[in-house]
Amino acid sequence: MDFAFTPEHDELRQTVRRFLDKESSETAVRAVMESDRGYDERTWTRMAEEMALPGLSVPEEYGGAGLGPIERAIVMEEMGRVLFCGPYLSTAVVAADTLLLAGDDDARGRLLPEIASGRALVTLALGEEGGAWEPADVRLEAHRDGASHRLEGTKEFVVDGHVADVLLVAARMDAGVALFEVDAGARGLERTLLPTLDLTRKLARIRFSGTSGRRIGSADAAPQLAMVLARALAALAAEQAGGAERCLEMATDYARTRLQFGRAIGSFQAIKHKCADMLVEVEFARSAAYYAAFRAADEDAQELASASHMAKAYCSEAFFHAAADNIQIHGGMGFTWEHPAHLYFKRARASSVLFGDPVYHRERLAARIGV
Amino acid sequence: MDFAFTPEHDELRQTVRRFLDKESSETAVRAVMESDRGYDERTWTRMAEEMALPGLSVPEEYGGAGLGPIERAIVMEEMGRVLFCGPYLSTAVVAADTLLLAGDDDARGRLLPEIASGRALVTLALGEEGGAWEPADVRLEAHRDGASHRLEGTKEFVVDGHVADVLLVAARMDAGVALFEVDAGARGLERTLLPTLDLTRKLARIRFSGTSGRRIGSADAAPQLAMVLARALAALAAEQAGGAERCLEMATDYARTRLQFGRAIGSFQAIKHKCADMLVEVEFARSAAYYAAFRAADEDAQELASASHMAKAYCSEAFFHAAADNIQIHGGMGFTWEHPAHLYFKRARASSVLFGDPVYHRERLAARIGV
Amino acid sequence: MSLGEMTEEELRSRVRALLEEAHPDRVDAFTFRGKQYDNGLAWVHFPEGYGGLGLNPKMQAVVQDELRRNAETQHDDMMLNPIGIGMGAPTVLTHGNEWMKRTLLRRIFTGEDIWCQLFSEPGAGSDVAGLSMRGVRDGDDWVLNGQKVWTSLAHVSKWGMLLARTDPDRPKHEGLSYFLLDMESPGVEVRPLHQITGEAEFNEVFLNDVRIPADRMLGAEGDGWRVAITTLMNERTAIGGAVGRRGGGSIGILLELWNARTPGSLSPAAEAVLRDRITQLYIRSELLRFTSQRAKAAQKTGNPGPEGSVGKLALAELNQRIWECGMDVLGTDSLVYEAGYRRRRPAGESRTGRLALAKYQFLRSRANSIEGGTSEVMRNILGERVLGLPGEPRPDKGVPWKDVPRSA
Amino acid sequence: MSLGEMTEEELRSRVRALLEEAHPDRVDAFTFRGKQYDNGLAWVHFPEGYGGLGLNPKMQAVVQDELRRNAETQHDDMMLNPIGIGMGAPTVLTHGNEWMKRTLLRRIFTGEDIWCQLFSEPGAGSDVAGLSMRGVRDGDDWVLNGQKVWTSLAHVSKWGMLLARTDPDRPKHEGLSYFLLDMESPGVEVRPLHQITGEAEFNEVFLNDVRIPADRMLGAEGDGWRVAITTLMNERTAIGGAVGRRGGGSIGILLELWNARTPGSLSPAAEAVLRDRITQLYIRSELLRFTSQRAKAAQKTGNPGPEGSVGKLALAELNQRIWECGMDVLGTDSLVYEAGYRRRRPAGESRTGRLALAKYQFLRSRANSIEGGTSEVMRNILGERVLGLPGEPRPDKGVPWKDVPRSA
Repeated sequence: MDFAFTPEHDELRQTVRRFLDKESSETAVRAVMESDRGYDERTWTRMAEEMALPGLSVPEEYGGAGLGPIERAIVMEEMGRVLFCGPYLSTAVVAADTLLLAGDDDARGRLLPEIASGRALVTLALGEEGGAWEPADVRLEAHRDGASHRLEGTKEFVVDGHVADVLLVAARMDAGVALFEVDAGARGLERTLLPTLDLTRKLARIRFSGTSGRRIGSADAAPQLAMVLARALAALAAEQAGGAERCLEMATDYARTRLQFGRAIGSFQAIKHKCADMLVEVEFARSAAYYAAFRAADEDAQELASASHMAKAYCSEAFFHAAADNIQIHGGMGFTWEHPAHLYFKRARASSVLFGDPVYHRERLAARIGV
Repeated sequence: MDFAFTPEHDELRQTVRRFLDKESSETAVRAVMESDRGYDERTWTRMAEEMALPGLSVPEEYGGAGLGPIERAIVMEEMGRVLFCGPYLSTAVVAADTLLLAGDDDARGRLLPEIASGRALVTLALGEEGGAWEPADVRLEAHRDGASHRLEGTKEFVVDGHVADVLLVAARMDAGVALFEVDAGARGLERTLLPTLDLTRKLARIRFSGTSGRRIGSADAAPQLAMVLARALAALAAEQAGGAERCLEMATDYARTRLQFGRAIGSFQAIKHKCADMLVEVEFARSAAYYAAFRAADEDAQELASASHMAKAYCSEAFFHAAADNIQIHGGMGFTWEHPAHLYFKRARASSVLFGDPVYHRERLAARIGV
Repeated sequence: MSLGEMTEEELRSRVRALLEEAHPDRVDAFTFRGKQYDNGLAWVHFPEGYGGLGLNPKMQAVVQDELRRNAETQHDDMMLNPIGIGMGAPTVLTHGNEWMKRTLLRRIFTGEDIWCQLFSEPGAGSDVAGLSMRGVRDGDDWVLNGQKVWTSLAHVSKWGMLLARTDPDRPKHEGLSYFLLDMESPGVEVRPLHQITGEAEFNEVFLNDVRIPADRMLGAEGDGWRVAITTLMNERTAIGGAVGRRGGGSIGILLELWNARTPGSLSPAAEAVLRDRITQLYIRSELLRFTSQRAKAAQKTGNPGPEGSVGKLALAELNQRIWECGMDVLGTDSLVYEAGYRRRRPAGESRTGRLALAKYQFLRSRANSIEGGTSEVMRNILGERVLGLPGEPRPDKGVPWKDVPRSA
Repeated sequence: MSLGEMTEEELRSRVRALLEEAHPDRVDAFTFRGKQYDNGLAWVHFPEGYGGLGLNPKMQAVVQDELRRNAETQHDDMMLNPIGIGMGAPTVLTHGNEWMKRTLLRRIFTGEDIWCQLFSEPGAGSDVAGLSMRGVRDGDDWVLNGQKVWTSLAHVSKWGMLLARTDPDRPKHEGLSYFLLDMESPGVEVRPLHQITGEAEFNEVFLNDVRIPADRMLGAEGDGWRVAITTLMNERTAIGGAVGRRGGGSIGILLELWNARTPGSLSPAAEAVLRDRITQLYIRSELLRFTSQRAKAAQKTGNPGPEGSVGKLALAELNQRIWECGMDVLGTDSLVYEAGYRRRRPAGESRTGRLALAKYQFLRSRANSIEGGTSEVMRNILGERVLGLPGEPRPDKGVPWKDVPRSA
């Protein structure tokens, strides 16, 4: 039944939370976000070996845990709470789904085990300049060249694109948009780490100049990509919900303990009611993210599409409001570099744009529900 | 200089306020709003004889006071404060301006003195079904018939149309949109008082079936009508600002005196801050209305057009918010028929739609400022 | 065997026995519900002799199911006496004396006596416990004076659950007593209270030297607040609780209005702006549904979280936005109020048809953020009870009620 | 003749005399401003000998005008010592002793000594008067310990206007004293305070057994709050006060961003939605301008109303909305922060060019609703001082400061 989390789910949540408390403290996040790699390799390895998280939704036959979108939403929500810096979204969510759905047994067999074991980082290179996220918007071109293909063009805002070992590239061919596997070491590949607003998630620009790529899956991967994107939105929305929850916690903890005029500031309605309004949005955000996760779980493509637009549109705004209000409630302190509030604020802003902003997703949803 | 009100302006405001306190008490408003006429003839006569308000902006040569848009904004603001029920907007503002701008000396000479003296009610019949307010949208047709013309069609939402002695009708002719003077007694004229959401301003549907009308002014009155409309918006915005001010006063007076939990409810930040936010919007609304009035005064057509879109768009929302918050702050009491709060709420809602709603005016403004 | 162990099958046969005795398809509701009560099938969790069989409350579903299986007609309209059945009966059972239980419970269930609740006063809105109605002991009676307000059904009620101040020298919660008021007593005057729509859903009730026999008090003298809590706990506030169907309720009507709009009445730009607003409202409506579903799911698994508490606040806000948007969709048509403002008891025509309903609800929904706890009070509750933020300084705390400043 | 009656012409000739003595086009700012001060042309409303001539403040405009007429170069950059000139000088003049007036005023005006203000503390934000920095008398000195925060220019300042608690046993406003702190004193440590942009506009200032000679106190012991008021009254809060030009400031940049957007990057519907939002922001920006104009006009006619008080609150809110909208207009480009987050003193490049400025301001504007009075405090002020609503219960009222609960 919808929203019915099992004891196993709660157990998973607790385990992940304990792991992240240890491995992704504020100090750890700050250290990693200042680095160019943008993640801690030892942590990633431990995450694979001790927690089997990179392969959480990889089928057991490929060395994964074979769990589904609901478990993944729980993990993303927990990662969002602590602004975990790592290739989870790019590799364990988007790339894993792309390989699972692309329908290419060979690629699956080679890459999924690498992902599950934490040995390889894989990312999907989809977005391009102007930043539309739909297969239809892909302009980068692929030309057949004997057995392989040559790619020509530039991808933008590729999550973890600067450190990925393998790139899954959406490229235009006469037949439509197809997927290509490109080795990070390939010739004619230029990767630039972008100076991001949100230091906790790294993005890269990748230029392809006659770079050779191996096609995976069918000549027209548009439907698969649409599904990959919908599931990515559901996961990202869960991460946003987690971030929003944490902002509310920080704000209320501070409001309980910070005294001015001889009273806890949380006893002033200006603060108390701001927190109450945050609570409503946080609970709605969780409902949105969970609903999308459950729809992804029962593979109801139509309903998942609507649910993921809904979740990304709402969770983006809820997280941003929570992050902004958290700064406000902390006053001057919340505005300093030393305080983590600004990290959530920047993550909220950036994640609201990644894979399409709220207006974009509401427009898509409106079309689906016939408004 | 902009926003510099003279002692004469303040004097006018005080005189009008005293008159309305006497003539337009809540009791008077309730009595009149329940009547079909929708205004008190004795009050209207006194308003003409003692205050010369109907002719406020009618030139002295036609028996008016010869004052301008600034004085008129002051009067409208005061009327808005008390929800004055009377044909001021229809007759003294819109109809008077139409006659002044139509450039028809004969019509001016016959009708303006009647308006100034309070003997005649005149209204502009412009809007039609679907409710667009631009001359371009006029569909009602006029056909030449010897010396006069015959009108065919229906006008909607005609302010005070059920009691007006003379109707100024915008009708389509090959040359464009022209204005026609139609006597209330004319044959083929059917007037229906509409059951309005806002009981304090009466609207009528008027059906013209081969009704004879006398053309006034040029064959294409579109530019004049646009100017009439802009000046009407400025006046209406002032009325809305007045209404918003009054709602803020009612709310703060109540918040000062109403005690719960042993405290004045206005000492709770939930209420106090709501009032503070209302104050900001009320002051902005006044700025918007005054600016439009000053632009109307120096007959800067281009700037007036922008200013009037701005004023109508903003004052509509400010008044609605103030009226809604006033109900909320009054709690259950503010929701009763006995309490005047709902009268302001309904006036706010209705006036926000009359002559175009905020989205409509923002769209027009955007086009003018090149956004 | 003791009834506590009555099996479902035994209960079903008992229901069929009742149907032998009186069948809904053949007897009127009053007669049938009387028999249903006498057979302990009114509230199976109530004790024997009081309309119940001392069973687990869940078993009531079995009764309703068996009745549905064996009869066309269902005499189960809770609305025939909502306050009596929803709040009166449990309160009487918990705090009432023998006479009340014997006499009143049956008449509540049959609908012979309609009940109303007399707590709120003009001077005591959010601060109900600050109420002023005085009750003074005089021999075997209490003499009551004062005014109540927002009383649904007062004009048709036989009994009123009334809270009055019997000791002004104690702090506000401690000086209250709880009475059963015979609404036909001399000195009781009920006046309709008209609201923004012109209709009178509620009443004002004036008490002028009304005498109530001392044995009509529920709970002990000064113990009224505790009794009132029982009543309020049983307030069947569907608000925010019910899980509607997709696109149902207010948002459903809004979408209908939107799809029925006159083509060309809006510019493409204006359409885009309104469409984005409507989509936001659709999303919130869905999320409110999902959030109540989560609350229900969490109750089942036995660890309910905050998701249950946000409904009332969110619904009030959402409903108002939806109907404001509906009026914007109607455009100039919203200038007209076809139903008119007639001062009377609620009548259907102001709510028949999509258009009339939208306009009526636009007005009516202003009360959503006031009735059953203002949104300001709801935010306090969320902030304090759910988020654990400290309360405000309370000047009235522990102070004798008579010394606490209050509105005239 | 007494200077009070000096005519405009006499003043102008005095300025020309100064120009004979030292001409801006030929001497540096320091030298020129020294002469300007010595000739009583620094602040003409100050007394003779203190940089003024005891004239009406309005006459200062005459001086500036005459200087502009007769010199290319203008050595009138108030920003070379904003706090010293804006707040320090008037405070010293009103409350300072003879030594301070003789020695410090001239050095303030010439910019030889930069000044800063040391009021706010980590534990005393909105509640400044609740500050904790202790000042204990020891012989001819006061010994100070504690921390200040949000101190602009502390790292380059010679003098700090410092508020400290000299009597914890009195209620909070009554136990404060006001000191002039030599920032070079032993025990003063200034640390940059980095903010959301990575830059450090402000400082933290730590005092560790810092000794201040007793004659560096302004006003009497325990009279510090009254002196602080003088300082704060002179705070040149341009916030919400200045009347910009149409389409200037933040909204101007937003419109530039909008008109520079990549065609086709937005769907027509998304464009319509954003356009409506931008138009709303444009309207608010204009109305904020008009409202300040009204305030100025009302001051002239001598009956200022509420229009003057709403600016700060409205501007903070508006500015944040504008830059949020700017980021939405930038779309995916807003994912990139070209300037990078370098921890250092404010540097230009994060604000050069429309794009960089927009992203910088998006972050920086979060402080608008906090600095110089949080929006919550501003709403209290509007509600209480302008609308006359009653204040909150104040648990700290009249209580000895040491007994008032406060954050660690």
